[in-house]
Amino acid sequence: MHDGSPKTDTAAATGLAAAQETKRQRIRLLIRAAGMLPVLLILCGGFHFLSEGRFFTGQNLGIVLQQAAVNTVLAAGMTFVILTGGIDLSVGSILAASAMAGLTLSKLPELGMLWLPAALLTGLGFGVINGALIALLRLPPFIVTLGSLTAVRGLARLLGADTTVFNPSIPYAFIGNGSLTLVPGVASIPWLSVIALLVILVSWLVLRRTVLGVHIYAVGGNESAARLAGIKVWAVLIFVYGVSGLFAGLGGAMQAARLYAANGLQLGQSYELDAITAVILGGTSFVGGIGSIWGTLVGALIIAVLSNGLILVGVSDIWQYVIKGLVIIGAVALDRYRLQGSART
Amino acid sequence: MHDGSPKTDTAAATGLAAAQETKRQRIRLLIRAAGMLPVLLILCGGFHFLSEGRFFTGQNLGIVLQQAAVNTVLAAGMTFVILTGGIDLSVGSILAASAMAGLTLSKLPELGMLWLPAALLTGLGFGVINGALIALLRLPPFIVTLGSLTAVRGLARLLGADTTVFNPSIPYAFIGNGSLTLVPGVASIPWLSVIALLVILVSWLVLRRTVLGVHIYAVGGNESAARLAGIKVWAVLIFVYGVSGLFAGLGGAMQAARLYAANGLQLGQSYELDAITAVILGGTSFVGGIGSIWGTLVGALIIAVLSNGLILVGVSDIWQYVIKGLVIIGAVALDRYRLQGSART
Amino acid sequence: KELKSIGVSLGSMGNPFFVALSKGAEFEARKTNPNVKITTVGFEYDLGKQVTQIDNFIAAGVDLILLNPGDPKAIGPAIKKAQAAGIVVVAVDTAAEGADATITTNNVQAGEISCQYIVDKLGGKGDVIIENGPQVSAVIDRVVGCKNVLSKNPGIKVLSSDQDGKGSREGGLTVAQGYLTRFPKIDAIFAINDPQAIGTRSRGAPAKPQRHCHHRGRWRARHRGRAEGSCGTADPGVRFAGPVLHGAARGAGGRRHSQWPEAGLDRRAPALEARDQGQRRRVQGLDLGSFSVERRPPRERSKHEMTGGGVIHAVRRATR
Amino acid sequence: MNDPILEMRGVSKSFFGIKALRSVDLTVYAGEIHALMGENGAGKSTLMKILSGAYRPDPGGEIRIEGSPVRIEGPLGGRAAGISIIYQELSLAPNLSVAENIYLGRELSRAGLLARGAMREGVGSILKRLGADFLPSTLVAHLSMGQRQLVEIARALHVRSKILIMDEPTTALSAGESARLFALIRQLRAEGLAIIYISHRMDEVYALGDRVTVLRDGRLVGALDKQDIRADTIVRLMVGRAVSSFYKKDHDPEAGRGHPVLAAIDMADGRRVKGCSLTVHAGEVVGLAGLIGAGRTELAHLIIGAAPRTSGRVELEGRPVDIRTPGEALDIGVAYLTEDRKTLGLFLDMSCLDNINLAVLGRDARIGYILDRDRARDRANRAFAALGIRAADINVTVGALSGGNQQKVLLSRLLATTPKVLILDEPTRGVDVGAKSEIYSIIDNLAKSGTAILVISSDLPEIIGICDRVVVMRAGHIAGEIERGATSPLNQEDIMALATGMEQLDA
Ligand SMILES: Nc1ncnc2c1ncn2[C@@H]1O[C@H](COP(=O)(O)OP(=O)(O)OP(=O)(O)O)[C@@H](O)[C@H]1O
Ligand SMILES: Nc1ncnc2c1ncn2[C@@H]1O[C@H](COP(=O)(O)OP(=O)(O)OP(=O)(O)O)[C@@H](O)[C@H]1O
Ligand SMILES: [Mg+2]
Ligand SMILES: [Mg+2]
Repeated sequence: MHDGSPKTDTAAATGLAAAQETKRQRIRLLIRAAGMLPVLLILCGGFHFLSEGRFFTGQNLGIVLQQAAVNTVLAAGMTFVILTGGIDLSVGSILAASAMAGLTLSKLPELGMLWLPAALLTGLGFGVINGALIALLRLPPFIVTLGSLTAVRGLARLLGADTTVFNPSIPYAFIGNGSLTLVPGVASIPWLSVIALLVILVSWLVLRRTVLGVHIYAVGGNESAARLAGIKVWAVLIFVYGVSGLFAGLGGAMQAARLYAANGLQLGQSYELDAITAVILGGTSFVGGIGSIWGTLVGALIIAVLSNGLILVGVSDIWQYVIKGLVIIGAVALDRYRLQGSART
Repeated sequence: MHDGSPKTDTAAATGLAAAQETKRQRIRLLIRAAGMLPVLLILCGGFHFLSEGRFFTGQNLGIVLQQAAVNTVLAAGMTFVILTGGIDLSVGSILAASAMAGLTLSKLPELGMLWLPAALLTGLGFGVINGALIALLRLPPFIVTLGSLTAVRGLARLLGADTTVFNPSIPYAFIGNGSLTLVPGVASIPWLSVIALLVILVSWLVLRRTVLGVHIYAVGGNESAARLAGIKVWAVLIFVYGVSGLFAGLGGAMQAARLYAANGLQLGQSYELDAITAVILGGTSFVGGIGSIWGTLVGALIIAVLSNGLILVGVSDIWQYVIKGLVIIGAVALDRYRLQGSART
Repeated sequence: KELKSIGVSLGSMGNPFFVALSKGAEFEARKTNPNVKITTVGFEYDLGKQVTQIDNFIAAGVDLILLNPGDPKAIGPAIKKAQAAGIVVVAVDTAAEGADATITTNNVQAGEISCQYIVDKLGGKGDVIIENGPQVSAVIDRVVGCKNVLSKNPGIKVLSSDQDGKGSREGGLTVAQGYLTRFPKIDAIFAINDPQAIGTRSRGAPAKPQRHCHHRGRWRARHRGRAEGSCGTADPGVRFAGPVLHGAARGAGGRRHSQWPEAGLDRRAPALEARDQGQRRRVQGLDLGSFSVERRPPRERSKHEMTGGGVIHAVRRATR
Repeated sequence: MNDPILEMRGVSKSFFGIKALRSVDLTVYAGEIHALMGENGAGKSTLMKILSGAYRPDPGGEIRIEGSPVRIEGPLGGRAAGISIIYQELSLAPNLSVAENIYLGRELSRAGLLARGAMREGVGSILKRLGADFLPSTLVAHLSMGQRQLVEIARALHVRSKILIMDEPTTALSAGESARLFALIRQLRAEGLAIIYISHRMDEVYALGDRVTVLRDGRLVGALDKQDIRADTIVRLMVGRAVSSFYKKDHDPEAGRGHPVLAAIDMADGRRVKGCSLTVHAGEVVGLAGLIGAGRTELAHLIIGAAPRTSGRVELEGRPVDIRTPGEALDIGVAYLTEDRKTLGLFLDMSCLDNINLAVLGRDARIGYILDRDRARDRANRAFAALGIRAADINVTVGALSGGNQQKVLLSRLLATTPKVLILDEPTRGVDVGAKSEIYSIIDNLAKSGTAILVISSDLPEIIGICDRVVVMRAGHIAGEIERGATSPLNQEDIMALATGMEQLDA
């Protein structure tokens, strides 16, 4: 302050070092954001080669995108939850309950068109209940959502009295099986994938461009500090579980439109594992506070490509299990190796 | 400092306060250790009443104990893992693989007697692989064990070529269906339960009475502190996942002896959720470092009593889901309410 | 002996077949004793869980256990335990060693009928896929039956039989999408059960190459339940067959009723034809053990009266 | 002198390409207290962690103990070489008892079973020597920061070692505990131990240091013998310039005559705080002193609504206010700087930008939700300039900053809310001299602009240096208040007397 020069010198020196440091950090962040993309590309390339060129065809890519769609939507909701350091095991059950509610409503002549909002609201409702239990009663997320995994599954079964509800003329069926034509006759993209992409985009906006997004990262990064900094932690928690529920409801609607049918017991079984896997493959940390929604998208695509590719290549069901498991571990190991030296996950 | 006496006085006073505080802590700890016991008793009483006195019969208690046995063993292993802040999702698959390995061996005429150690070793082997991946490559436990959940399931199916292996004359079948007679004709206790109790006892000894136990708690409480204190964190991690695998192998042997059969695909599906639920119901913290094996026992009993009681009372399958889910949430909520004011989990 | 309470342990309540089966059982049992207590549980194909449920039924003191065995042989010891407690054990859909009665459809035959349908339709020549499912004995038998028939026809080539459609619509859809990409030419697909067949077939319409038709057109085509070549696109006229084992009740009782809401869609589907044929023949394939089933005119039968009902009825008569 | 017990020659360490240490030499003799000094981030802790085996040095350097070269492999290697260390970051397992923590990694066992009783007895004497007021069986989670620090010290002393490293051991200790610790350190020196002592407190270095080694930016910049130890020399070596007026107090000392801004009346939480009242006026800096565990932090938490109170009320500018959460406190202009910046203050994985703006994001946002990123960047850049935060830019994650700079980031978050009342809990804990004087001048400037400031501190010279008035707490009560008069400057003895309760005995 007083005697500037030597100070400024060292400051400049450290400034330079720091600038280099920042650059290095940026690169590291970029690598982290790219995350599993290399793994995804390797997988795609490998399958294309092994399946004798069947993978990279317009038709097959459409199928992969479509199959990835529901899991992407669930994983997007899960990303919100995991970013706060929580977990939501109930998404599969909520998906089933929402699909059942939607389909049941869709069969009523007058209210049929309302099935879509009904499914979404069902999901949102269960999500908010989860969130309220976690935020207000301070119960551990794992137990609360494990409980609702079971209880909501029961409710989903009740809704259809344990039957498969079927509606071949469900309104808005195009979202399940239609495609958005981009260039007529040449390129089109399934509506399911369009929805999934929109969900990712909206999630990105919320997480990165709104106050709430920063608060979500803050709660995940350091909950007690967030509380002291004046963030309404309970509101953030209710929000993220609500979003997860809402997206599970949307997933239910997508499945209902895709299958024209839903079964309370079978639909959505162990979807939560796929969604969590996508999120973690995408580089989001279980501890909370670190991660990005783009990583989640890549993670969901990896899972879809694996399922599709293994069938394309003709690997038998049993070996699919073995290979899938090993690829998941291998991918994270590769990631760890690649990021060696950078901050912990 | 200058004049000792008044200082010593205050020190003595605060010392007293601290002693009182510690006493209060002890009581709190006791309540915590008692944990879910009240919930368990309420459940038992309720079911006894609702089932018109069928619950507290020697026969039914034997059945409950027997049914709790396998989950207790898995949950004991899971307690080790969760105490270090990890998780093991692969126990169900490891159980299936061990049972398959054991049964396959038991059909060989000369080596039949070796099926039991074979099952245990299979479990231990998979557990150690999990542990090595987590401890040496520093991969996240959730992903590693999710990967082996899938991969080991595939291996279990391979072992039996996707069929049910059946051996009605399996050696040591008594551990599956026999009982240890305490008072001839009056009181006996199923061997399965005896094994489960032994597992709990051994676990308690290791966790509370050995150096290794302190190290496990230390790793869960503060991993870097443990590392700085010279604890071989990697060895502790390999140990706990090895134990979890070993106990899953034991669980597989118990199931095999009980059913005389095993199927690589069906056996042990989603057992990991039951085991984790038992551990968490038992008051062990997900963050690691806090919890006791007795709590786990109570948690496992609650789950078994719920399944048994709901059937005794004649609740339909659907409502069983709903009630189970709500009871799990309710139990933890009750616990939280009861412990209000004490340290957070 | 009065029938006071019944325990029912079935494969999965997610399968409409089992739901209807338990309803049928309840319906019949109420005729005997309106206050009968029936507890139905699904064991999700986990043998351990089923043995646990049987133990619980024993503790609950039921008079009769109706079960769809997880494994024909391996369930034997548990059945013996129940019988030792004085409980009558009846197995449905799959045989079980030592059961007091077994009512089962012939799954091998069902597979044979379905695949014979395929062979007939293809004129004994073509590329066929067997879309497998969860490896429970019923599924294994159906695939065995199918392979029996296909192997007798040298013109038929089985492209693949090792993918799991998980017995559900969704699984069927996913696997079929993979198959249709992987193999340029498929003439027929055999799916191990109805939900899977429906899922598989729905791949035939909507996700077809977008080149040739407008999605609305396809959508409507699907509505009409037309599975084959609905758009005249690159998709070959794949034929589908899935045996439906709504089994013994119909076997015991005659005409099939609309247990499935989606039957409306299926009526014109080839899968259903196979199913109807199979059913008619399966009547002779019934193995009712030492019991007889009282037949009544079809119009009296309720919607839910199925295998379960038949069995309870049989047991009621037998224990009288 | 005799031969050195420890010689480090040309020791370097880099973290992923960043040089934390560049060829540093250090010579320590048995029976001396060797002070190691330097700014935040100079590399002191890194050098010590290399000695203890927590870090592996870059190849090239050499470490000799008692003349023979050693390779220290892991924490066990450090212990085997006769080195014990008190880490700067507390490294205790909170879920274990005091005794278990002290014996961690060297547990006693009999016949393979843990000897808990023997371990409890084994730590009794050392705890007594440190004057600890807790039992060996107490869980560390139930101890306050200061008590945990004592456990950490006890652990290092419990191992009989030749070299004892203390990395800022007094940051969480109050004067009494510190004095007791110093006596112990001197005794250990007399017993022939070599002690390496790291601290940012000059008075401690004066009182204890036999020799001083100074680091700057990972380089050795000087080693001083006892007779050369002078504040200005050390500071010049550390900072590279002279720091003239350390404590800065230009604000109006008569501010206390103004209107009261914050009045807390009869605050109690039913546990630690038993009916405390205090007032802070606009433009006034009030110190809150007291022994460890006196309840100062708890009182602050009660005022800002971070803990539930059983009685008491708060008035802001004469009007009663009902503060139930820290958020409400911020909204009405009461900001609190936590004493535990790592666990309660900062978001270490987030950027400086986000950390600085966090509390005002809502106020700045467009249509209430959308981040105004330009304004946030502006604000962060201004804070960097105003507080002299040294980091490459505002996007660096806070976890990568040195302690002093982290503290300034946290402070700028609070200042962004333009508070009427600022409660600072240990504002200079673990902060180097340069940053300390900068923080003092920030406090002074805020007081000048009329902010009411309450400073909680265990550093008595600091309290005396910057406060107009001192409130002293003892065991949950306000023990008394000392006004700075024109003729009677504040002094340590008065404050200590109130804090320990000696004045009552005198009366
Ligand atoms: N584990 C680590 N990973 C990356 N960089 C590190 C690590 N530990 C220290 N550093 C860096 O090394 C440099 C020296 O840090 P060190 O902790 O030794 O400083 P210090 O002199 O102890 O500072 P303080 O007075 O704040 O304790 C800093 O720039 C710091 O950012
Ligand atoms: N999280 C906690 N759990 C249990 N007891 C606590 C906790 N925090 C503080 N205490 C207790 O409350 C007492 C008062 O602590 P507090 O931090 O308010 O005192 P302080 O005067 O600010 O002391 P310090 O100088 O350590 O900050 C401590 O003695 C400690 O035993
Ligand atoms: Mg340091
Ligand atoms: Mg304090």
